[in-house]
Amino acid sequence: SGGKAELPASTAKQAAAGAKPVPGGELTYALATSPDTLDPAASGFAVSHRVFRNIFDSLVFQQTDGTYQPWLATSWTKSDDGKAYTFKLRQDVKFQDGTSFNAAAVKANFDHLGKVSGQARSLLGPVASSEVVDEFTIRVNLSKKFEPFLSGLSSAFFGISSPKALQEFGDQYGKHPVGTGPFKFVKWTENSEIVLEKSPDYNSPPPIAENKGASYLDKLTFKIVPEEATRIGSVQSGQVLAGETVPPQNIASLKSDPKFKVHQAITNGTAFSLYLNTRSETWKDLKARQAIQLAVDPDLIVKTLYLGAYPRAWASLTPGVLGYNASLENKVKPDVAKANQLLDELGWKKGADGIREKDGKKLTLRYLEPSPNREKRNDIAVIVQQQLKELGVSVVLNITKDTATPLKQGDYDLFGNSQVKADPDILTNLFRSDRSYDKGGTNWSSLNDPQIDKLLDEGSAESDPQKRKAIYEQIQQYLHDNAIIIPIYVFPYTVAQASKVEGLKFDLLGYPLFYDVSIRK
Amino acid sequence: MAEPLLRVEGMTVEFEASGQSLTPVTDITFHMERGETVCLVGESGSGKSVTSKALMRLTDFAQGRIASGSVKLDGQELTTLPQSVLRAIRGKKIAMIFQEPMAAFDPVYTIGAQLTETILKHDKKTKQEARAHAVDLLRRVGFPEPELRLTQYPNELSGGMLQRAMIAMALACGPELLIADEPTTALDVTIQAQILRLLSDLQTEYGMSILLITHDLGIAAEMADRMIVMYAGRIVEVGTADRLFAQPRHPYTAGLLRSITTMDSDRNAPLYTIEGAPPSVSEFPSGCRFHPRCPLATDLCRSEVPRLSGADGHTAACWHTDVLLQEAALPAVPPGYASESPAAVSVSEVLAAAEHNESTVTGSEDKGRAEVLIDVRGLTKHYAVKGSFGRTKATIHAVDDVSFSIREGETFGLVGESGSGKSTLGRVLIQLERATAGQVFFQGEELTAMDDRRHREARRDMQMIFQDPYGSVNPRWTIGETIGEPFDVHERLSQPEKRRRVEELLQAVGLNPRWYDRYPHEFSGGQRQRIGIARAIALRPRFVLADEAVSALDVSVQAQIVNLMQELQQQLGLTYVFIAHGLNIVRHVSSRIGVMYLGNLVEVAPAEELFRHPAHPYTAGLLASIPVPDPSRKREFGSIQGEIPSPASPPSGCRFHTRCPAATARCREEAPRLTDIGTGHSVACHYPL
Amino acid sequence: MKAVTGFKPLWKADRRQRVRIGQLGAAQLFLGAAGLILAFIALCAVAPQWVTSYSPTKIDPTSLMQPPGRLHWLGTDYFGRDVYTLIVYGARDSLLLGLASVLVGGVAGAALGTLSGYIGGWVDALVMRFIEVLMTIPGILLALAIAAATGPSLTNVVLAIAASAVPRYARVMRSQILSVKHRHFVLASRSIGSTGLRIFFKHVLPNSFAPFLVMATIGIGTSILAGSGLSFLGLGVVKEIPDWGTVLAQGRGYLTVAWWICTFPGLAIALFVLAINIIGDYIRDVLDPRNGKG
Amino acid sequence: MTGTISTRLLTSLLVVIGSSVLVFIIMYVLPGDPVLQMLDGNSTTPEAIAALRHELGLDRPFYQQFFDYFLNLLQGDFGHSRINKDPVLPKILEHVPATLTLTLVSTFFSIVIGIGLGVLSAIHRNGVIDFIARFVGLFGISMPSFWTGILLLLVFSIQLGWFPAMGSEGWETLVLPGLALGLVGAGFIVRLVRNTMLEVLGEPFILTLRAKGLAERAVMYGHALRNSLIPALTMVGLTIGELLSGTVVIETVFSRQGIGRILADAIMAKDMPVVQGVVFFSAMIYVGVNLLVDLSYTFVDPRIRRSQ
Ligand SMILES: Nc1ncnc2c1ncn2[C@@H]1O[C@H](COP(=O)(O)OP(=O)(O)OP(=O)(O)O)[C@@H](O)[C@H]1O
Ligand SMILES: Nc1ncnc2c1ncn2[C@@H]1O[C@H](COP(=O)(O)OP(=O)(O)OP(=O)(O)O)[C@@H](O)[C@H]1O
Ligand SMILES: [Mg+2]
Ligand SMILES: [Mg+2]
Repeated sequence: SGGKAELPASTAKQAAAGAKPVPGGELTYALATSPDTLDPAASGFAVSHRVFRNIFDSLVFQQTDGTYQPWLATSWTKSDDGKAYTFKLRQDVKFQDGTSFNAAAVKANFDHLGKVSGQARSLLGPVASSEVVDEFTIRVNLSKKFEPFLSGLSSAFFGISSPKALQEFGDQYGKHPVGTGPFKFVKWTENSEIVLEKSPDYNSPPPIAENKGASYLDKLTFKIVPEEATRIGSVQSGQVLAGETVPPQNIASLKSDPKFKVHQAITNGTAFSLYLNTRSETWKDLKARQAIQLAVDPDLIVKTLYLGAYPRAWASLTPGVLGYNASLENKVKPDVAKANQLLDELGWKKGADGIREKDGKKLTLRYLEPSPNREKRNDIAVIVQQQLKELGVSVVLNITKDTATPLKQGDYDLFGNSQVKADPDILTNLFRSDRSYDKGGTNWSSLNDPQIDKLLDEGSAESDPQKRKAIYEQIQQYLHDNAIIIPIYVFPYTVAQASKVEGLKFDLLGYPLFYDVSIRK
Repeated sequence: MAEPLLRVEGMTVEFEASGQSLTPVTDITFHMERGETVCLVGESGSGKSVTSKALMRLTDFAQGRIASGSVKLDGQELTTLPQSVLRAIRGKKIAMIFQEPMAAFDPVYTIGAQLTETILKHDKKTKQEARAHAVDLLRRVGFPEPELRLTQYPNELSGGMLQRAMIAMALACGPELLIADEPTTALDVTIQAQILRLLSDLQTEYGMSILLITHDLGIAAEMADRMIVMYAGRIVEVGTADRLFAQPRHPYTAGLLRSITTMDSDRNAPLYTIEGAPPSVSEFPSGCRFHPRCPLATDLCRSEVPRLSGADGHTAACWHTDVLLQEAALPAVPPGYASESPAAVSVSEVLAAAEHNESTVTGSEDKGRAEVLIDVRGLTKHYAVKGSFGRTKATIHAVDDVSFSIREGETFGLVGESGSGKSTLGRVLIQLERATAGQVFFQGEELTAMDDRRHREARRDMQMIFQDPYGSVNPRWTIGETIGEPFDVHERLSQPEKRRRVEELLQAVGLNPRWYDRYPHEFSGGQRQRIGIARAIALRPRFVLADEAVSALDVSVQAQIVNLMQELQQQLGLTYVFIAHGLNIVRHVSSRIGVMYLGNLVEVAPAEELFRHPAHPYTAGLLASIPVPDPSRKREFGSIQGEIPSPASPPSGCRFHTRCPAATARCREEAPRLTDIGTGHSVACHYPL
Repeated sequence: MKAVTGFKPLWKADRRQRVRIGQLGAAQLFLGAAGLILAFIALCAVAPQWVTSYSPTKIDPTSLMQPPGRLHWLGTDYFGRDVYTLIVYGARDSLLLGLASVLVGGVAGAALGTLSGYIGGWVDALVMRFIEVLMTIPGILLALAIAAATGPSLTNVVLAIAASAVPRYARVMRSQILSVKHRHFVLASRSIGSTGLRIFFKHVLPNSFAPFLVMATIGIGTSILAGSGLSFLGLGVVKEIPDWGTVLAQGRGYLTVAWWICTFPGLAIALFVLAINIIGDYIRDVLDPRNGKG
Repeated sequence: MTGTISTRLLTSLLVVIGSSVLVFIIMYVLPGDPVLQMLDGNSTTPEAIAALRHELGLDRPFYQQFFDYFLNLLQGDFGHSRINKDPVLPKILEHVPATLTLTLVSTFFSIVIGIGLGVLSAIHRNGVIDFIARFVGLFGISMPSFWTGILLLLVFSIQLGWFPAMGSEGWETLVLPGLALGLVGAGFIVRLVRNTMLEVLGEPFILTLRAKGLAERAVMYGHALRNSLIPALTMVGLTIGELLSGTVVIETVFSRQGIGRILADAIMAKDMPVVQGVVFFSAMIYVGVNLLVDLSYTFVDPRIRRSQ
């Protein structure tokens, strides 16, 4: 609790605030899971993104306020029909393998998109083609208007890869990534670590960075430490300098320890919500869903499981995303009496065992949840099970590794999920009628409402931010009114670090930025 | 008088086991002079081994202790020495040889390692010197290639070889006292003779004292200067061998001596037996511990412990020595003894009661007719020793082309060294195994041609008594179930009916019918063997194979069982094949005897004839190896040299030629056939004696 | 009564006497303690509400992760549930998991081993190869395969654990059968004309059971643990009332802040295994008439 | 002897093939769509899904997939991971050493601890030491390896800082996971060694050794122990098979590389070629180790050596 005797706390603070960052040193950073591939276009995992951002730069940068700034592209224009974007590119940038960055390189990246199946393809939406206008100008043609395009471009999932490396490594590029970023890839020991080192000639920092040249860190090592106790313990014992996803129960003690600092960066996208399957025989009934909505108490969940460390969610989108419907806040209060009444109205009568029945059928809710217990989501299931039991609903937990099968077959009534994305268009994939799981989508609720489909299409095409906002607010209102989803919590990406690590920042999506990081000696 | 080498005074040994204490050995007093051979004899469980181990304080390792008394070696008191000092004495001053040479060596070290280990422990020698010494020792005990043997593991040597190695190890540091605890019981008579001779040769050479523990009075007679007889943990008699054999002063010794079957005992009279069984450690009788079995017992015997007394170094612990010395002989059948077993009810009575459901009983009067019951023709049994992929690596010629016949009501004895094929012949005979070639006819019916089902039927008439009384009964079954099993298999009897029959059988073999529900572990060896016999006769078979049925039993118990078998034979008209390596007992029970050697039947003759006029050199050698329990007839052990060759590659020609003193070139080439030399005597030898 | 040549194996000697004497030595004390533990666990499994007054499912945000104390003897967990109560209510599934998987795996394994050992020849070769193949298949794969066949449930976990234990039981049984089938009393039974089946059921089988029993008693413990291993990997079953192994797996993240959550269930398993082992040894002794009477 | 080895090799081969076939069938029968799982809501088109399915050859009938796989295997081609296109063989080869060393180290710990405690327990039969040794052994069996693992980690790595908490490079990283895993096996070995030791101590030859005047130490360690090793060795051979896939838990706790984790991940992702490859390898190792164990008998026990 007290500061070290030989180094008064004030001096330390001074050094932290005032002095220039000291270059050199290695940052070891414990990740909870392993990236699947280091080919940005081929991945969809947040954890991969955390690594990509260091190797790759993007064409544009999205600020935390949602606006865009130049990065590898110095400027851009949008055609009047909104279907073509032309980018002017920086002319002094080189890939880590020495290849020059230019329009051809960017085109190669667009072409690469078609060969792999990662999140980038959906982020960039209806990209039809790209053409090299001149050496440092590229035009991208969309098949229809797609407002989230720039947001997609800013994502590290579309970090720009070296065309030479793409060509050279083909299938195996994911193991040999080369970008223009501040760190270059050294090695990846599967299930163990990914080592990056400083790219000495780096000259294309993102606009928000304080640093302008090569990174302060000589080396950046991501350790893959899936076990919570090990990860947090390693931070505490100094075996790594920082570690991600600190479990709520450990936050308090780390926060109170001056040797450590804890960051909590809200990840934007959709809040973790329970999606009720509207195609389910029992729950297609609005009243039935509303009963659930009234019986589940997210406050209790957040308080119990996350010890208040995770904010409670109210709407589908997280507060940081354009179109977040703040008016939904505090709209629902748990009301078991009303919930009971709704079910009574539907003819579900409590049986001897306290479970409701109708026509000899028990009122059950099949709760599908992937295992393992990430962010304690399996525990949420247990709490929901208890809460609904009071309502006379028997919750059958299906907590399994293989969610794909029940999802594909529609064998579930409720499925929990959250997604990370900077643009509200994320809702398209979640609620558009053609985005069912077996077709590659994530319409967990099996929502099939032409009105929603139309709104989603409008939303993605609308270029006026105010109008867009209104559209998405409307959609969220709909989701609430129709009890399609029950938002539970907003995930704060939590990082514990040794106090001597300085300059760790987070972007709009809650992804860490290591470029400005330095280690105090 | 100089202090003797060893003086044991009032030694009592106690064992501690979970709070309970047992005293298997009480108040032992004796001494040993230098260069003297003393034999310690007594029935199994009488405390011989415990005594010998206590002398070296080895009992300490078995939670035992010398509770009182003193043991002085060369004047040094051993009972109070700490283990560390004792270790210097063990192996150095006192050495020990154990009963089972196979089990007495650590199987994972070479003979050489175990020998040198001892030498290095006690003598200041380098490894090389120790090795040289080891080689020398092995040569002394008669190893032909000592260097080679040093590198071999115990499992690679035969029992006889191992016992020699064991002796070499005991001699390694020139002990003053050698304790040999039943050094030859696990060995063949021929090897036994070799080892005993070796021991007495070495004794003369080294001038050490030997404490020889044995239950074979024959061996004692041949080896001992003095003898100590133990019964139930006490010494009952001590004396020089001559005097003890000539005039036993304790009824137990007298009984033991009488129950021995010798070459000249009367075959027609039943064997003398000491009735009853030795008591168990936890329930030793009061007073003279022998009193429950003693024909001379009086109230005094029951209450007071007799002390050793007598003159001229011949002492006995008996209140009635004088009575014993006066009477010419002990009463033939001792009066009822205080054991749980019923007074021997006559077998005939019991069986007569069960007669009603059996129609044909061949009484003893039929004996003369002597019809052939079993006819064996060219019987052969080979075992293939399988290698990988089912390839045959070697063929063991366990039984080779054996022909003979067994007559109804007779007892056919089978003798021969270990591995000669006796058991195999027996098993094939009753079709527990299929013959490789040859035929067996039972009452004219060819057994070898029957199918399994018919075989099982035929089993009714052919039964077997097993050697091992412990292993041959299911430990989880009550004896009633065990004996009644044949009824379950062949006759669907009701439960009470079965019980009645089993109880009759129990009675017939001299067991208490009330013991029906007891488990085998509650019985002594002799009693268990009775269980085995009861099971064998349950279905009234015509033929019983007794494979070493009495070998595992004590002499006195052996006699009881043999008598029982003979009585049963007379009552039921049984035909026996009696396999044993105790030649005397075979002679006593058999009408005819076959001698086997390496799978061949080398001689068949009526029992008396065979013993009086052995025609095969092997038979003669065997007979010469038998120790005679008569110290006045001490002889050189003129036995067969060497060991039985491997049955996987039997010698050419006459298989015995490798060990035969009279072998010629012809013997090496031409296998002799079994030919009749008159009076029912046939022999397979080119030059019969 | 029994003649002894040389020293008889000592532990046998003292065990026999131990049972015979029946006095209150350390062994009896352990046996008594083991019996009490098992009885208590059995009570928990049958009537948990008699042993605790708390609810095993009530979520109470006001008493999260409280250390052991007067109100909560073994503390509370991250749902605010009483850990002691969790253990009490978890006993049923833990027992089920342990006993059922041993039963299923044991019966299957024993059957295979018996078949293999008694029949011998190519049947033996075939069965043993199959057993070896089974041993090379990772437990998780079996678990998944079985779970996939019928959906995740306790039954599946039981089946999965049972399946991976089959080889062990089979091997133990086989070697025992092999050694018993050549014993003389078997030969004796054959010599009186018993059929193979009779010999097998009356003689060979009853005499081959002891090592299997020992194996099974250990197996109960390992089965419960295997369940917790599966939970660790996320292949377990999430239930309203978790079994001990699951509590252990799920509570491990709290070791630094609330050690009691997963330490006490662990102790419960350890005690249970210990008790089962002691009782198992005792049963083996009792089943053997050589020790039971006299 | 050579005959026996060749038989063993042949049967071992059969076992490996058998396990491959069985795994193939299991993986095929397992429900779940590897393609959907791979894409997992990455909003691709139905056409892309079909294309991927075709690319992976999943649209072909079972027998064709089966024969293709084994024909390729015959040519030494283990195929590519469905998830990240990694060639399977190098991937496995990369991870095998870590698992193998862990397995060996934990086996070493099992043996050292198990035999040590077992011997102590036998020597001090029914004494306090015996009781403690047996309890420790049983405790090893009754606590899951992740629990012991985390505990060791908290104490020796985080509190005391003696050993690293994670990684798979250097011997230091082997100590804690090896210990955590080894304790489980040790529990079994304690029990086994104690029993056999007592049995051996009852053998007549022990008496011979004492009668020769050998020191107790020599009797216990030089003779009794060596005679008790065979059952322990057999046990070790058998548990190694379980260890190979059982390492996944400990590998996860200590963030080690290893085929345990590869396998677990691959199974969850229905990455058939990887699962096949790993099982093939662990089957080989299992079979190989047991062959070694059998051979090592002959070093420990000459009765077996010469009788073959
Ligand atoms: N370690 C021991 N603990 C308890 N009792 C023992 C022990 N060793 C021997 N005994 C008992 O002491 C008695 C005498 O045994 P001992 O071995 O001396 O008999 P023996 O005369 O050598 O018999 P045998 O001829 O069968 O060798 C036996 O009843 C035996 O059960
Ligand atoms: N089942 C078998 N397989 C292989 N060899 C066997 C088998 N049974 C017996 N033999 C061998 O056959 C030979 C004869 O054995 P058998 O048991 O018949 O001899 P024996 O005369 O009864 O000896 P002992 O006096 O030791 O009982 C021996 O060399 C033995 O090793
Ligand atoms: Mg003895
Ligand atoms: Mg025999």
